[in-house]
Amino acid sequence: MTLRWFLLVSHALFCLGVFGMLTRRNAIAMLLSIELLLNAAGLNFVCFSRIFSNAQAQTIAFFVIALAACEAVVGLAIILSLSRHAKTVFADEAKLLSG
Amino acid sequence: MLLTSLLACPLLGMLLILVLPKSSVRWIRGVAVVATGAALLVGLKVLGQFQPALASMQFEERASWIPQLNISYYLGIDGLSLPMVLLTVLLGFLACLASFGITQRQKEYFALYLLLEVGMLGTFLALDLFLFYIFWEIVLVPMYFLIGIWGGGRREYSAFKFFVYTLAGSLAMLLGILALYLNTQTFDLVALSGKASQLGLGLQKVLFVAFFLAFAVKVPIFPFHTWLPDAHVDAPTPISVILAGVLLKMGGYGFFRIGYPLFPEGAQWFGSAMAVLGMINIVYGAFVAMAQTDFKRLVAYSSVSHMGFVLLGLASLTSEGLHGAMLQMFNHGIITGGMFLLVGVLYDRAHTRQLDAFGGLGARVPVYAGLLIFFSLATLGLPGLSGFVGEFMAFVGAFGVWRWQTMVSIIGVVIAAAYSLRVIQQVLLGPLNERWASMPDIGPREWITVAPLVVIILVIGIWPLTLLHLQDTSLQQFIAHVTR
Amino acid sequence: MPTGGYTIAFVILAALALMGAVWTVTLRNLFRAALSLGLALIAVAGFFLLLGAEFLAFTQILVYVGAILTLIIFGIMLTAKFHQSGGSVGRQPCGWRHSLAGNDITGSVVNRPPLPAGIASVGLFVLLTASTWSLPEHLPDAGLAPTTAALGQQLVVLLVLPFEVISLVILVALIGSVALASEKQRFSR
Amino acid sequence: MIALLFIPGVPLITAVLLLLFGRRIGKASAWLTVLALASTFFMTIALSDLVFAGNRIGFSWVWLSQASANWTLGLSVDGLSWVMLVVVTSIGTLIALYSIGYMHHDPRFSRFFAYLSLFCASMLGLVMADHFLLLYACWELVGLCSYLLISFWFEKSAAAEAGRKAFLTTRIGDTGMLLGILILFWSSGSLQLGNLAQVRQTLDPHVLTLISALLFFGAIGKSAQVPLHIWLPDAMEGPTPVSALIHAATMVAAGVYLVARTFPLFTPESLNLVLGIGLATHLFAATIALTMTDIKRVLAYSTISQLGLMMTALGLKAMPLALFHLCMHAFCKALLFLGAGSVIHGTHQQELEHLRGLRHFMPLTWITFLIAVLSLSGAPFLSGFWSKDAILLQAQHTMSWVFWSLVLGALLTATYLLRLYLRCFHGSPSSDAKHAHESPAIMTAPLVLLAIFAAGIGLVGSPWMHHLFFRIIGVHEMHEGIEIGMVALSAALVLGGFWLAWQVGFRRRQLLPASLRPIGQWLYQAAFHKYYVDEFYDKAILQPFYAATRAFSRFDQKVVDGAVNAAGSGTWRLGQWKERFDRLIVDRAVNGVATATRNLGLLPRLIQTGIVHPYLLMIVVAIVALAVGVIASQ
Amino acid sequence: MSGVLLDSLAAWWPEVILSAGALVVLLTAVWSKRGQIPLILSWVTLGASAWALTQTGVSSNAPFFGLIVCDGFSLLFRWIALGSIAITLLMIMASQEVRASMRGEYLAILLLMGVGLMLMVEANHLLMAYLSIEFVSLSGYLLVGFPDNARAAEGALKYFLFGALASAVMLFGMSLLYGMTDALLFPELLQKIQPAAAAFPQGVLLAVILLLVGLAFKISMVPFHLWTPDAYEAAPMPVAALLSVAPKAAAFGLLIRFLSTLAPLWQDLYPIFSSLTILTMTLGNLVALAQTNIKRLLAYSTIAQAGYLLIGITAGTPIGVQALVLYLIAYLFMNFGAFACAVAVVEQTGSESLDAFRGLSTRAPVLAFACVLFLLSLAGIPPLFGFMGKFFLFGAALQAGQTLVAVAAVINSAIALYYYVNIMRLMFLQSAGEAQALQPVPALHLALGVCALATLFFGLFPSSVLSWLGPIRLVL
Repeated sequence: MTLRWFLLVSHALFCLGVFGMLTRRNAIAMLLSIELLLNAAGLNFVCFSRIFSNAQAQTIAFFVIALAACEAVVGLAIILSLSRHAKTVFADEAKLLSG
Repeated sequence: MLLTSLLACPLLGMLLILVLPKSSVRWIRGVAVVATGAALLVGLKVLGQFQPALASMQFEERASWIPQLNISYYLGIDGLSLPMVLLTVLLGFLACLASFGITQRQKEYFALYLLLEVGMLGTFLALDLFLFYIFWEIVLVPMYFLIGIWGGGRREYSAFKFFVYTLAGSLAMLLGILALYLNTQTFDLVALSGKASQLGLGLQKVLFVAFFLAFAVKVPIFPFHTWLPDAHVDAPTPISVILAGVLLKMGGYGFFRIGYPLFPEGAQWFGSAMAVLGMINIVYGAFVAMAQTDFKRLVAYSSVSHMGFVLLGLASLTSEGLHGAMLQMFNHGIITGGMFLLVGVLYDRAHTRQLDAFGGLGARVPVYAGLLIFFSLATLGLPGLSGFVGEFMAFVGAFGVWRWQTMVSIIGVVIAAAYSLRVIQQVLLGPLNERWASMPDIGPREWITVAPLVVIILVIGIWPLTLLHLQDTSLQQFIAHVTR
Repeated sequence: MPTGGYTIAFVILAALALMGAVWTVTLRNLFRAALSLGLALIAVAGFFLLLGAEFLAFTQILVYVGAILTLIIFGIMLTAKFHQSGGSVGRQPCGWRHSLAGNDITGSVVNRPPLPAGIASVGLFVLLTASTWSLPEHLPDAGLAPTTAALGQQLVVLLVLPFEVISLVILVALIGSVALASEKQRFSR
Repeated sequence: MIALLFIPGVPLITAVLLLLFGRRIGKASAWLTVLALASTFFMTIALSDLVFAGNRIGFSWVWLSQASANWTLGLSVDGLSWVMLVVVTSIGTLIALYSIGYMHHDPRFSRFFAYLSLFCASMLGLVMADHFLLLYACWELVGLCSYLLISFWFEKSAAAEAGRKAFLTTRIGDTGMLLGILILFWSSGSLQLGNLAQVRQTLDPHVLTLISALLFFGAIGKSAQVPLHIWLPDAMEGPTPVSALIHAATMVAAGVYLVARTFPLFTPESLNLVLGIGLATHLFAATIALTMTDIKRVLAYSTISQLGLMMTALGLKAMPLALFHLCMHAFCKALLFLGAGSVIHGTHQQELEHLRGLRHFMPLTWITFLIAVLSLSGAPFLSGFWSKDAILLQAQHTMSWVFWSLVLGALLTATYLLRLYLRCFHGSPSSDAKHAHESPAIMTAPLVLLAIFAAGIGLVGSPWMHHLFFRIIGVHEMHEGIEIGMVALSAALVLGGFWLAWQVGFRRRQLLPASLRPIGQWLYQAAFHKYYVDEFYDKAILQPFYAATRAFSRFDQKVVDGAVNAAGSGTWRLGQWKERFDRLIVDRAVNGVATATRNLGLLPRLIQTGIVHPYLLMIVVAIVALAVGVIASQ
Repeated sequence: MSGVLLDSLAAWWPEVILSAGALVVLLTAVWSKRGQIPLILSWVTLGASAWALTQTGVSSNAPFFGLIVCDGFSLLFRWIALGSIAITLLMIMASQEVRASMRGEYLAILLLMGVGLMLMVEANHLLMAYLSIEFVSLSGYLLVGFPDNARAAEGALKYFLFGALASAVMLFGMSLLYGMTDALLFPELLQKIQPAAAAFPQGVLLAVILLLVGLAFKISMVPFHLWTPDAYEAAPMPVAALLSVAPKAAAFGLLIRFLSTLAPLWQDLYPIFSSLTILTMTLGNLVALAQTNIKRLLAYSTIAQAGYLLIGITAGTPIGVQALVLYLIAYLFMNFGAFACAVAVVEQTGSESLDAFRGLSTRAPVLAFACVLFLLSLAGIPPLFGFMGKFFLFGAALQAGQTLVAVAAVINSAIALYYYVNIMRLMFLQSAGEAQALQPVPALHLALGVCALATLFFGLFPSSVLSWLGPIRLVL
C-alpha cells in the first residue's frame, strides 16, 4: 500500500469537487462540492503527517474541519439570505449585479 | 531666497484666493494681479542682479528634500533659464490682466491660474531633475481645468486631449529620469550634466529618446502636435496666451536644460532626426496653417511652424543656431502671445473667429489694425522685429550642418508670409463687412496688455543683443559641453 | 493490520469515497447528493483510521457528518421551495417533501453542461497526479503515527494561537450567520 | 562715422513719429516728411567730398554676439551707394512734395507719409548696408513698405490683393537670396559686403556661381524680372506717387543695385544667367507694354523692361553702365509716373480710351511727360540716351546678337512710350479730358524739377563731363568720345518708334499684310493677356499650392490627429471588448457551440447577468494553464 | 511554557485588545441595538489597539513558537490594517445605508477582521496563513452580505463561492507543499524548499502555484479578479472601500512573505508574475474605461492598482518591496479617499451612476476638490502621494531590469488617466443642472480630510514615510 494511491484518491476527490463547483447551479450543491475540496486537502495532510510522523500536520486537518464548518455556516447563511430576498438558490440566476 | 520668493508670489496669491469668499470678485482679481505683478517685479530684480558673464548657476538655493534619494529643493538660474523666467512672469502678468474678461467662477479661475504660474516658473527654475518633473506635471492639472471649464467649442475634448497627450509624454520622461537616477545616483542637474554624459552611447540614446518624447509633445513636434490646435482654439484667450507663450517653451527648454547637456552623444546621434523634424514642423505647420479658416487655429498651427525653428537651431549645435533657438523661443512667446491677445480682442467683439466673417476692419478699428499688422509682420519674420532675428540665426546656424533640411525649411518662411498676409487681408482689408460697422476699437485694458509686447518685439528686433548677451556665456558653455 | 487486509480496506474505502463524491456532484436530487457527501465523508474518515489518525476520524464523523451535513440538509429543506430554476416561484406547490422525492428538480437546468467542466477537472487531475507521481511511495509503520495525546499536546501548547484564533473565526461565523440569516426587519425598523 | 546713422535715421524717426502721432500732426506730417527727406538729401550731398576722393565711409556696431565678428553690422558709403543715395533722396524728396498735392484729400494722409518715410529709411538703409544681414533686413523692409503702400487704399479688394501678391512674389525671390547669404556665410565665414573681392579669391567657382545665382534670384523678385515679374503691374493699384518712387525709381531697382553691389561674386556662368533673364525680360515686357491700355500699366511694363535692360547690362559685365542706366531710368520713370499721376489727378481716368488730347489742358504735364518719354526712348543727348547708348555699345563690343536684341528692345521702348504719349496728349480731347485741369503747383513743381534732371542729368555720365559718374563709382577707364553711329542709331530708333506709334498705336493703322494679320492678331492677344503668365501661375502653382495646404490640413485632421483619436477610441473599445470577453466570450467558449447558439437568444440578459460558473471555470483553467506553463518552461 | 506565551503576548497586545474589544462590542450590542455605545466602544478599542501598537517593539524572535513574526515589515502592515479599519469606521458612521442596518455585530466583525488582517501579515506558518486568510475572507463575506437586500446577498454569495474555491485550492496547494517538504514553518520551508524542488521539480511548482492562487484571488490579480466588481457593487460602499484596501494590503504582505520563503523558486515563478502584472493592470484599466457605475469603476480601478502594486513583487528586490509598501500606504489613503467621495455622492443622490458626479464642483466644492486630489493621486500625478509610490515602483522595475513591465505600467498610467479625468470632467466641467447641493457629513469629511491631507502631505514630503520603510529587508 503506497502513498501514491492515497494521493490518487485525494486528487480524485479534489477534482470531483472542482467538477461540482463548475457544473452545479444550485448554490447548496456547490457548498457540498466545497466540502469535497476541503476533505481532499485534509486527507492529504493526514497522509503526509503519517509519512513524516508529524503531529502538527494532523492538527491542521483538524483545523480544516473546523474551518469547513465555519464556511458551511456562513455559506448557508448567505444562501438563506439570498433565497429570502431573491427567491432563488441558483448561483447564476441572481442577476441584480450587472457584471 | 530670491527665486523662492519668485515661486512664492503666485503660490501665496493662490492660497489667499482660496480663502477669499467666492463673491468678492474684485478682491480675487486684485490678489491675482498683485501676485503676478509681484512675480514680475521679482523677475525684473533677478534680471537686474543677474551677471551675464558668469557661466555658472546664479541665485542658487538648495535644501534637502528627500534625503533618501538625494533629492533636494534646488533652484538656480543661468542664461538659459533667465529668458524663459522673464517670459513667464511677463506673460503671466499680462495674461492675468487679460483674464479680467472671465465672467464666471473667478475664484477657481484665478487660483488655478496662479498654480499654473507656479508650475511654469518652477519648471524653469528647478535644477533638480525630480523637482523639475514635479513642476512639469503640476502644470498639467490647472491647465486641464482652465481649458475645460472656461474654454469654448469642444473644450472638454481639447482639455482632455492636452492632458493625456502631455502626460503620456511625461511618463516616458519619468522612466528616463528613473533610469538616469539608477545609473548616476543623483537628480542634481548640474552634477548630472557631468555624470550622465559619461554614460555609454546606447544608454544615452535610449534616455535621450525617452526625454525627447516628453519634450516633443510639449514643443510640439510633428506628429505629436495635434493636441495643440485643439487646446489653443478652445482655451480662453489668456490661457491660449500662456499655452503658446510659455508652455510650449517648456519643451524647448527641456532640450536645453536636460536633453542636450545630459546626453550629448545621444543628442548628436539624434541630430539629423531633429533637423528633419524641425524642417517638417516648419513646413508642415505652415502648410496646415495656410488652410485654416479659424483665426485661432491658424495661429496655433503657426506656432507649430515657429517652434520648428527652435528644433532646427538646436540640431545645429552651433553658436548661431542655439542663440537663434533660444531667441526664437522667447520671441515666439511674445509674438504668439500677442497674437492670441489680439484674436481674443476680436473674438470678444465679434464672437466669431472665422476669418472670412471679417473684412475691411482696417478702417473701422485703426489702432487694432495697426497692432494686428504689427504682430502679423512679426509672425512672418519681418526684419526689425524680433521674430526675424531668431529665425535668421536658426537658419544661419543650421545651414552649415543640415543643408538640405534648412533649404526646405526656407519654404516655410514664404508660406508664413502667405498666411500672415492672409490674416491681414481677410480681417482688415477689403470693403468693410457691414456686420461690424459699429465695432469699437481696442480698449485701454487691452492696450496695456499688448503694448509691452510691442515694445519688446521692437527692442529685440532692432537690438537683439539685449537678450542675447544674457544667454551668451551660458550658451557658449553649453556648446563646449555638448560638442566636447 | 496485515497488508492484504489493509489493501482491501483501502480499495473498499476508495470505492465508497469516489462513489459518494461522484454522486455528490452529479445527482439531480439535492437531498440525495447531500447524503452521498455523507458517504464520501465517512469513507474519508475511514482513510483517517487507516492512516492512524483515530482522533481525526472521530472528529470527522462528529463534526462533518454530525453537524455540517445536518446543517446543510436543514438548509436544503429551508430553501426547498426555491430549488427550481427559472425564478418560477410559487407557480406550483412544492415543498421540501417534493424535493426530497426529487419530483420537482428536473432536467438539465440543475447542472451546467458538463463537458468543459469535465475537461478542466480531468486536466487538473492529470496535472496533479503527474506532478506528484514521483513522491516517495512507502508508508511507514503505523506505530510511528502521532497519537491522540500528541495531538492534544500540539493543540494546547504549540498551536495555542491558531486554536484561539479559530475560536474567533467560529465566533465571527456564528454571529455573522445568525445576523445574516435571521429576519432582520425587526432589528432595522 | 556715426553721422551716417542719420541718413536712414531721420526718415525712420519721422516715420515712427507719424505712425504714433500722425492723426494729431495732420497735414504737417507731409512737410515733416519732405523736410526729413530733404535733409537726408543734403547730408548725402555733404558726403560728396569724401566720396569723390574715393573714400569708403563706414560705421559699424556689434549686433548679435560679441563672440563672433561676423555679426558686426555696419553702414557705409562709397561711390556706388552714394549715387544711389542721391537718387533715392532726391527723387524721394520730390515725390513727397508731389504727394502733398496728390494725396490731399485722402483720409489717411499722415499714414501715407509715415509709410513713405519708412520706405525711404529702409531704402537708404539698404543702399548703405555694409553687411548682408542688414541688406537683407532692409530688403525685406522696403518690401513691407511696398506692400503697405500698394494696399494703401485697402478698401479696394484689388489693391489689397495686389499688395499681397507683391509681397509674396518678392518674398519667394528673397528666400533665394537668403539661401545665397547662408551659403556665403558657411563657405566664406563672412557676410561683410566690403570685402567681397577677397571672398571671391577664396571660394570655389562653382560655389560662387551658386551663391551669385541665388542672390540674383532675390534680385529677380525685387526687380520684377521674368519669371517673378507678375507683381509689378498689379502694384499699380497703389497711389501713383508710390508707383513712381517705389515701383519705378528706387525699390525695384534694388535688385540691380544688389547685383552691382555683389558684382565681385558673380562668375561668367551666373552673369550669363543674368544676361539671359535680363534680355528676356527686356523684350518680353516691352511687347506687353505695347498692348496695354492703362496708362500706369504701360509704365509698369516699361519699368520691367528697363530693369531687364539694366540686368542685361550687368550680364554684359558692364556694371557701371547698368548703374548709370538705373539712375537715368529712375529720374525718367519717376517723372513719367508723376506725369501719369498728374493726368489721373486731373482727369480721374487712367484708361487710354478716355484720355486724348490732354496737352491743351495740362501743358506742364504735357511738356514734362514728353521730355521723359524722349529721354527714356533714348533721343540723343537726353539723359536716357547716354545710358542706353553706352549699353548698346557695350553689347556691340561683346555679343552681336545681344546688340541686335537690344536694338529691337530700344525700338519697342520708343514705340510704346510714344504710343502712350501720343494717345494721352494728342488727338481730339475726350470727354474726360475736357474736364481736366492742370495739377496744382505743388505737383507740377516736382515735375519740372524732375524734367530738368531727366533731360540733363545724363550728362554726368557723358564724355562731355568726362564720365564723372563712373569716376564716382570708381571706374576710371571709360572710352572717351561719342560714336556718331550710335547717335544716329538712337535717333533712328526714336524716329522709327515714333512712326510705329503714330501709325499703329495712335492712328490704328494695320501695317501687316493681310496674310500675316491672324498671326499678328494672335500675337497681340497673347501680349495683351500678358502671355497668360498669371493664368499659368494660378493653374500651375497657386491652385496646386492651395490644394496642397488643404490636403495637408485634412491629413493633419484625419491621419495624424485621427491616429491619435483612433488609438484613444481603440483603447476604449478594447476596454469594452475585454469586458464583454469577461462576460460573454468566456462563457461561450466554455459552454461549447451548442450552448452558444442557445445563448444567442439570451444575449442581452447574459450581459446583464453576473455569471458565476464561467468565472469559476476560468479560474480553474487559469490555474491549470499557469501550472502547465511554469512546469513546461522550467 | 507560560513564559513563552507571556513573551509572545507582549508583541501581540494590539490583536488581543482588538479581539477583546470586539467581544465587548458584541455584548453591548445585545443590549443596545442601535445605540451609540458599540460605536464608541469600537473607537476606544481601536484607539487602545493603536496605542498598544505604538508600544510594540519590533522583536526579532518569533512569538507563539514561531507561528507568527512581529517584525518591522508586519508592523507597517498592522498599521495599515488598523488605519483601514478606522477609516472604514468613519465611513460607516457617515453612511446612511449602513447605519440603517448597522448593528453591534457589524462592528464586532469589523474589528475582528482587523485581527485577521494583522494575522495575515504576521503569519509564519502555513496553518496561520490559511487560518488568517479564511478569517478575513469569512468576515468579508459577512460584511458584504450584511445589508438587508437581495443585491448584497447575491454579491456575498458570489464572493463566497469564488473565495471558497480559491482558498480550497490554496489549502490543497499547502498540503502538497507540505507533503514535499515536511515543513510548516516558513523558515523551515525556506531551508527545505531547495532540496524538495530538486527532488520533485514539477510537484513543488504545482503546489506553489495552487498556493498562490488564494493570494492572487485576494489581491484581485487577473485572472482571479472576476469577483471584484460584483462584490464591490453589492457591498455597502464603506465595506467595498475596506475590501479594496485592507485584505489586499494584507494579502500583499502575506504574498511577499510567502515569496521570500520560496525565494529559491523565484526564477521559475517570476515569468508568471511579470506577465500577470502587465495583464492585471492592462485589463483593469481597459475595463474600467467602459464603466458607468462608480462602484464598478472603482473596482476595476483597484484591479489596475493591484497591477501597479505587483510591479514591486515582479521586481523582486528590496527596493521593489519597499516601493510596494510605500504605494500601499499611498493607496490606503487615496483609495479610501476616492471611495469616501463616492460614498458622499452615492448616499445623497441615491445613484451609483457616474452622472451623479455631474457638477459636483458647485454642489460640494470641498468634496470635489478632495476627490480631484484622490483621483489625481491614483492617476499618479505629482506631487501627490500616489505619484511617489509609482515613482518608486517604476524605479524598482527598471532597477531590476524589468523594462517591459515599466513601459507597460507607463502606458497604463496614460490609459488610466482617461477614466480618472472623466470623473474630474463630470465634476468640474459639466454643469450641475437640476442636481441638488450636497450636505456635508462631518464624519465623512473627517475621513476625507485625513486622506486628503495624507495624500498631499506625504506627496510633498515623502521622506518620513521612506524612513519607515528602512527596516524592510525582505528579498524575494
